[in-house]
Amino acid sequence: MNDELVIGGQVVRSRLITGSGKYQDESIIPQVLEAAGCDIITVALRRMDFDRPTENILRHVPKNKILLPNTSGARTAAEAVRLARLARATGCGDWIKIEVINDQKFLLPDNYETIKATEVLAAEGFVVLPYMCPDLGTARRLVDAGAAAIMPLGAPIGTNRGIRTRDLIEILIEEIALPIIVDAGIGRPSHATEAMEMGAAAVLLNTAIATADDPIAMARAFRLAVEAGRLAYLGGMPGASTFARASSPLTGFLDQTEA
Amino acid sequence: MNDELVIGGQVVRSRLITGSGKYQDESIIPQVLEAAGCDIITVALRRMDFDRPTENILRHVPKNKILLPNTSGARTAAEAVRLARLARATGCGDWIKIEVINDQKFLLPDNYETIKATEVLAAEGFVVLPYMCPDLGTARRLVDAGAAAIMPLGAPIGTNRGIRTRDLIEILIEEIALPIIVDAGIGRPSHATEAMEMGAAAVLLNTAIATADDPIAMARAFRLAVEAGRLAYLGGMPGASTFARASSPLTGFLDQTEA
Amino acid sequence: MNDELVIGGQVVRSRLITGSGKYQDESIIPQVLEAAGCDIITVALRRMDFDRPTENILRHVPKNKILLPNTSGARTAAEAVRLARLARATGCGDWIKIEVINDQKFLLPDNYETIKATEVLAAEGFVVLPYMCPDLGTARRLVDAGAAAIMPLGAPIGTNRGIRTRDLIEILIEEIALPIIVDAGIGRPSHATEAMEMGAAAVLLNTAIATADDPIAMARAFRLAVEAGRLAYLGGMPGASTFARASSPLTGFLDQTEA
Amino acid sequence: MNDELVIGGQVVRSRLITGSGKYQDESIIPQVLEAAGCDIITVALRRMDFDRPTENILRHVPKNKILLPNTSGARTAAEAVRLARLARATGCGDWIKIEVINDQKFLLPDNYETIKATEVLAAEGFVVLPYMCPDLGTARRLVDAGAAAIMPLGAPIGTNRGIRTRDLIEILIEEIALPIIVDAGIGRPSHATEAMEMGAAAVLLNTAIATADDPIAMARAFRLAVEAGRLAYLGGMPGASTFARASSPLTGFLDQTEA
Amino acid sequence: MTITLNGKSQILDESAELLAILHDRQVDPAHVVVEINQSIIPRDAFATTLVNDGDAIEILRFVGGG
Amino acid sequence: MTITLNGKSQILDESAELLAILHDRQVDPAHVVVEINQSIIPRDAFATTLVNDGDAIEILRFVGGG
Amino acid sequence: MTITLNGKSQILDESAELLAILHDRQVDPAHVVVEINQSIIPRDAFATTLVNDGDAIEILRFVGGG
Amino acid sequence: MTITLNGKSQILDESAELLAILHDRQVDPAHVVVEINQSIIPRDAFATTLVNDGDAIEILRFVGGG
Repeated sequence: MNDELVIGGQVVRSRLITGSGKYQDESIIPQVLEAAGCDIITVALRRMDFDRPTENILRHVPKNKILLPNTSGARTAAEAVRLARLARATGCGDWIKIEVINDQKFLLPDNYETIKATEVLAAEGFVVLPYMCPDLGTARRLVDAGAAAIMPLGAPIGTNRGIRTRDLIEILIEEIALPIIVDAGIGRPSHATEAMEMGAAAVLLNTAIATADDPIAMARAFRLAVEAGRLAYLGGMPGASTFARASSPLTGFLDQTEA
Repeated sequence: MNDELVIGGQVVRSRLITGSGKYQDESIIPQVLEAAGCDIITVALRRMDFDRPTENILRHVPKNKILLPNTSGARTAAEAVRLARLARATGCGDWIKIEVINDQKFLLPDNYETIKATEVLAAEGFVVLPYMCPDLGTARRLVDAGAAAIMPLGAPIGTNRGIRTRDLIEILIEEIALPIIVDAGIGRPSHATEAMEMGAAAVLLNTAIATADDPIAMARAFRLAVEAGRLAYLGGMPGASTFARASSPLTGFLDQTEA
Repeated sequence: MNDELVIGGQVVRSRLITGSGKYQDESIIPQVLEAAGCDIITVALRRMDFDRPTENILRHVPKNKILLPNTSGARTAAEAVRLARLARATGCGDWIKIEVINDQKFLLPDNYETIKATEVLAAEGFVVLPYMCPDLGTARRLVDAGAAAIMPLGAPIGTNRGIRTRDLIEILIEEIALPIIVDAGIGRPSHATEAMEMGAAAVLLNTAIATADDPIAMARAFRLAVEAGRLAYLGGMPGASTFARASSPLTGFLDQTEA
Repeated sequence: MNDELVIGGQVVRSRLITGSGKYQDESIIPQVLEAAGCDIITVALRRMDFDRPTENILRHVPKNKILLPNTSGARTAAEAVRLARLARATGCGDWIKIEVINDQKFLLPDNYETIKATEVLAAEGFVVLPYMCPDLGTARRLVDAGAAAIMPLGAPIGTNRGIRTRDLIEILIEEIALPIIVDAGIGRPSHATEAMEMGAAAVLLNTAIATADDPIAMARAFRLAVEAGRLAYLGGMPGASTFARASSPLTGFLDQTEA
Repeated sequence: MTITLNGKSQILDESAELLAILHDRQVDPAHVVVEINQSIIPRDAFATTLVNDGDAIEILRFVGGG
Repeated sequence: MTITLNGKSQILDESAELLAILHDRQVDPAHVVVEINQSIIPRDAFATTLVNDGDAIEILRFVGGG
Repeated sequence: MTITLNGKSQILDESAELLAILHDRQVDPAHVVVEINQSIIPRDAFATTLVNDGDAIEILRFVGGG
Repeated sequence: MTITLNGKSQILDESAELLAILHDRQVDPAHVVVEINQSIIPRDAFATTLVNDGDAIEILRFVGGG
């Protein structure tokens, strides 16, 4: 089976994208990435802390991974664009996750500023993956703006609540030709499996792995979960019914009288 | 990690148990079992069909598997006991799945007859796995009756509806010392992952694999899903919250004025 | 519309049954019952507290209500029978709610002892309403034992979790000819409406009203909710669909060119 | 209790808003409105059908109702504005439900065009109630644009699927100072009760009543359901728990030995 | 002369008042709202508004809607 | 003599009628139901039932319950 | 003589060994389990078990099941 | 002279090359990206870029993020 995911012209083998935030001990990240089997990892851009000048997250990221910097901290399209350009100036590639957030309680993305930033950055050649609140009209505008994939939230960042916006994401999967990547809210492997069964192209998560008791085991769990859901999506799951249908034959019983 | 499942004194490596019913083409069963990685497979006992005397499901079952005959067709404890004894007389082992059903629309198990059959068969040395409607009082009596594991239904057989009895099964997992195996209702890998995340010892399913468009792929999907859920259960999943918690640092933003 | 509920040969107008436990101030019970509009109210039997010999819950219960004593405290059928007989000896009628509980964490009813107690008490002329863990086999035996209605739990007592056993209760409603009364778990009016929409004959609840900030308002809320759900059940609710269907006409738009 | 809903400076007594579409027999609308007890009713604007020049929906609408014309048929803000102005020119008031839809399969509103239309019409003195896909950023912009209330969808129009966007609507209720009216998707009274329990200011529905077997009974059911949910919201519902809490006293049992 | 009435081409013998057009079609003026060439015609101007060759007229009324 | 009343050991001077025991404790006989040695005593027998040494008496009444 | 085989009436010329009955029907004895008049016949007794007039025989084997 | 470095006011003795400022602070130039007065400085210009009085410098690097 040739089941390739292509984003921004690049073939991505793994449908699990992980974040690098919130680790108590960043030195386990290589093992986590290995267990997760992922090709893409997100990072954030922040001011150098001059008290710890040698700290460097990239030390923990194998060279062959695609780096997906986010624009966290941006409250407007302009700020996101500025952060994206800075991220690219590091020389680590031109992928960018747009994250424009005005709301500090739920950290919900601002779809309007996100569209504007996508437009500018796609025109500058970035591979743009916008994080968005699921909404068909926004998704269509992001397609027009040149996004490489659409990343609707399942639930607010870090809540682990699962795919609480399921109906809206299903509509995106049905109507939008770009890869739909469920980003945020996925707190358990079963949520990831569910997203993939729905036909999501990939899932992006951070908290559920980074804050698990055993992040390496959890990374492996999510890798298997994503693969399970993808296989099920491709393998043609049977539908659900109200009444029972026996698994064992309904004939040939003991003691029946036959003609 | 030493995460062994022991049933009836026997170590079982795989936490996925599959049925052998409903296959359009039984010759793929070896590949399905291989893809599912399972150690235990259920079969039913039926009258020989003299028009097809050479048909033999066991041809398709590798020798090293544990055969788990069910008592499907039984409507009373006495019939289940009779079927169990016949099953053992085949020389294929002494495991038995008790299935006593009086209801033809939902194929729900009769907990009372199930307890009685368990009592008799456990005393005769069978490894008894009773299929039951989730209920704490019944589960306690099955423990006393000598069951080797308890198999509550997630939803009626063949409905693929998922774990619709979740709260009741969670109580069994919390209160009963035997392995709890979710049997029936599991229609998608995400359901299996969910069952394992809840702390189920294993899942048993048939319809979801046998009637999939691609049963081999689906078998593999369920294997991964079960493993993912088990890893997550062991790996300490973080809880869910209402408000968002950022994945990227909340300090060090561009343009902030610092003291 | 002639929509009568008959239990034990008696016509009951209200489909909301309330408990009298857990009130901080029992003197508001008459107003609560008035607001709830209910005909049946449950009470428990306990030892007289000689330090407060004049306390008497019946003072707060209008004469025209049906008193439904429960057998709470019983751990066996024998204890439930004994309590039921004592309850009848008070001269307050022969209705009895069987409640046999062995489990102190989830307060789940013991279906087996419940059947036995029902058998004895129905034979003695009681109007028997058994509280049970939803299970078709148990319900059938309760019918045979002479129960006047079947009262499956939606969730454990006092949890306010809603109808977490929905699929099993729907089967009871479909298969059992007696009134099905959802008892326990109903924490919000929407849960009561849902139960009635499913076709439940009535709901029984205590905690959700008694521990509300404003029990009288909440009693009225549940009364309306139950009536709403019943009307909807009788009034033929349309089914759900995946795709949208316009509420406004799809013709006669401005600016369309017509032939 | 003084629990007033104020929209556009006008006090609205009923929190149930109904549509007038899809009735097989429009002559029952007065009885439906009476049973629903509603103050606001939606209508659409369409070309006169010269074959039936005397047909007139307003004949069926009592004079004291607030008419809420929608802009159905509009695919852009400009078209919605044009329809709104035409609606106002009828002399039936200046309330307008903005409905800008570009998607014919799910009939999802276009949030961007909706904001633009709201801006124009609010400036012209309309009482603007925009139908929208739930999204905090959009809701904030609608507030800024001068909306009188925000009307997020629970599910696509006419699907009766219930409040499938629950988490997003809860965020709107928490964060937005305007009345939040759940519009579309409400198919059963329990859905309406749930919306009101969440703290919605009102619900708007059409299909669930108009296509019921008995629209008048269903209208009454929804009226009660809405009132039940509102009372519960105000009356302080107790929270849910995992473990049981007895409703009957845990002391004073028969046969206990006391010191 | 030719007008477009609710999207349909119609031939009129001569210029007519809007009100007459409504009356000819049994339409109660109190129940409709009218646009000519995308301009709304106030109801009290129906009697004095002349419909001319080439005019696009939209005559709308409320119907059941959600 | 010693009786057990609602699970508590109690000493009485002499054999007493059940009704007297209730009255001593301010209990309204109309509100309770009584078991002696696991046999229910009908209310109209309260006045004539003698409580004897060693009797186990349960005096119960309804309370709020769910 | 008449026997009932898997619920169907069958006429046999004469008393026969169970094993012969299986062979006549191309049934591999290793794959089945047999009950005569509700008593299980051990596989190693197939050759020595005589089927008699009026016997009810059930010949069962495993099939796919869930 | 005074510059603003990552939002903090800093006093420098004299005009300095950006690279020197990084070195002074043990910062590996390969790991950071720098903006001066909101213009990005290419890494190969670090050595030749002079920081002047009043400049606002942002020195950023990747950190863990989601």
